[in-house]
Amino acid sequence: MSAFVATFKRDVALMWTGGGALAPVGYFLGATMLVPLAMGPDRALLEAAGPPLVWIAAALAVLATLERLFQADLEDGSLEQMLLSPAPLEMLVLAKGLAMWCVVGLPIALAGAPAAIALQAPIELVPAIVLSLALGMAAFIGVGLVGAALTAGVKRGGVLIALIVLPFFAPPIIFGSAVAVGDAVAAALSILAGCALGATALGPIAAAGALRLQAE
Amino acid sequence: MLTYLSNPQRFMAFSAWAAPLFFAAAVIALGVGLPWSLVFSPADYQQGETVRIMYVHVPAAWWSMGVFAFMAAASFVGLVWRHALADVAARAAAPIGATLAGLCLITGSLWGAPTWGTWWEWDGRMTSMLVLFVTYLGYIALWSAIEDEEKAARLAAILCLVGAINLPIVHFSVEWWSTLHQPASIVRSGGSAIHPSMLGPLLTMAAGYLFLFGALVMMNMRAAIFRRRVESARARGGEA
Amino acid sequence: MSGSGPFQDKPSLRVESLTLKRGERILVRDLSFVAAPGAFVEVRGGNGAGKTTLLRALAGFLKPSAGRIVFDGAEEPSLTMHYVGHLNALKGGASVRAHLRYWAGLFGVAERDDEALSRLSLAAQADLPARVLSQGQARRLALSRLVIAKRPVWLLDEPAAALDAQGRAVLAALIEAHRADGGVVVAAVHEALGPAPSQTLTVGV
Amino acid sequence: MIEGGWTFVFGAYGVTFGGLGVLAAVVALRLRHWAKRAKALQL
Repeated sequence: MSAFVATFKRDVALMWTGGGALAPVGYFLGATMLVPLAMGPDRALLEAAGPPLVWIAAALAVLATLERLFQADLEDGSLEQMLLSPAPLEMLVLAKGLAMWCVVGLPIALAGAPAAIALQAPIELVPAIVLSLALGMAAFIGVGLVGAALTAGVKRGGVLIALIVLPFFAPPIIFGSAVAVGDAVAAALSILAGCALGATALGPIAAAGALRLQAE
Repeated sequence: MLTYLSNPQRFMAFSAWAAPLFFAAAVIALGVGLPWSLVFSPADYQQGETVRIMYVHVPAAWWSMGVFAFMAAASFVGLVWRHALADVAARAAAPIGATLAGLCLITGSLWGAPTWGTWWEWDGRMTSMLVLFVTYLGYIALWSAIEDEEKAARLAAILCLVGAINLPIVHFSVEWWSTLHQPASIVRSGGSAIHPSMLGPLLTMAAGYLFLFGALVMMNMRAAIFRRRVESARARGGEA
Repeated sequence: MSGSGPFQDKPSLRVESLTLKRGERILVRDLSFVAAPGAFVEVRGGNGAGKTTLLRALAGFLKPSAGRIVFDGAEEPSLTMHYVGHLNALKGGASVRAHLRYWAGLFGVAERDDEALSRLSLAAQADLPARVLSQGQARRLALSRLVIAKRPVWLLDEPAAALDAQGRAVLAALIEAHRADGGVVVAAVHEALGPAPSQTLTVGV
Repeated sequence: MIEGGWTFVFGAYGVTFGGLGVLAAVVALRLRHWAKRAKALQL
């Protein structure tokens, strides 16, 4: 079993025993619920402006899960052991990100279907919205790895992570919300895929660099 | 030049006279630029007197991006060659860049109110500037949250470099986004078609901003080096 | 390096005029020593004297401010060593066996949980989550990494912390067997571990 | 052509020069503070 697979399996198992996607998905749906409460139940208004707001809820739900991603490994010494693995730290970070995408990202993307419907998205757009959320989650998690690694040594760094990571959320949210309102769906989806790819490639490199410093 | 100044002692000797000199140059340039832009330059045939806001707004936009580029370069040097003075420089520049970005947003809003009829327009440039401003805030917040200064410098440098990759991406995304959402209904002078009579005051103001940045970043670096000396002297005193 | 035979390449550890700083404070100044195959180096010194810092530098986590750390006969230092620090690197939610399997994967070796369980007498706890282990059991689980992946250089920071007499005997046996195979042990200790050290370094003062 | 608008112009100039002035003052005061303490320690 390679170090990549071992790390992936372990993180999936740990996240699963820690409640899995229950809390993030619950948070996602709860935040979506607040939107019509804030906008008023007017269907026409929701139809016009509601669906892109699933992206705000999704971004918040991811942010909330990032804080402990590396902090726990730093505090309990697991990070030191990761540094002694034959696999480069970048690969192990990627494995952790992938685990998070599977346990948290995908369920949120799937929960995006009922959320988008509740916000009056046209039903034929829902599959595209779910797909865009799945891609967007990969982009969010890719840059989220960097934010989590940079703040791993900071106690109660949740707000700091959010502040650091939010500027990086801008491009996926822009293209994701274009999908949600049905504008240039194909183009937006392919750019979103590019964002996801870029974040997945660069995020682990920057995060691993930060984690090596954290271990000093 | 840069390698020469990379030694802290030499930097201190240089900045001791260079910082006041830059400051004086900034005062002169802004002192000339202020009446020039406010009184002696022509009003715009479309925008009237409000075009004068350009002379404070556009240099702020230019240098808030320029300062970030400076920080990214310093971060790169600090990260690759582990150069302490480069870390100090990057950190010293951040509050100045953040101030410029903030001023750019406020003056942009004050310009938008009479010309576009709104205090805030989500156009490409203002949105990108807002993202830049938030990036500055994140950078400063990360620096102040980490106690170990050496570690803070390295981590902030990583953030700065990643941010430097992000900003052009944000810019292009926002451009794409605004063409999607609003047909180009907003006409805005300042940009490609600029009258030569406006160029003089604009460049003078921009030079003033640049000199001021040079002076302030050196002063901030001097303060940081003095502070480090004080702290290390105390640490030695504490051990004895 | 499979099986329990001696190490083919027998790396030794060489430290040349090493200086380590923590912030502005110098913790280790101009330290040199050589640990040949089979050596057991005891590192002594008061609390905060720099024992941990020295071990972390040997592990490669910390960059020395001067001097060199050389692993002769090893291409990639981080693959030749084990580091057992103050922190046990345990996850409360994962079982003892899950830890052993994860470490085998992390270090890229074949799983040998049963051997590790019996040598560290953790067989009865194999399926318990780590959060219910006693401190001594948790420490033994951390030490089991030494058995799971055969690596020639062991860096141990207070390895006997929280261990009872039986645990100490297990640790002493592990160290003796490792030395007999030609491995190197560097251990920061408060009191003697049992096996007689081949040399003692004192840091701080 | 937009008539008037001087309020906005003065507002923008006021904010800019006020902001830069405050920034410069803070930087200068901080520098003086640390320079003084550094000199005091070296004597």
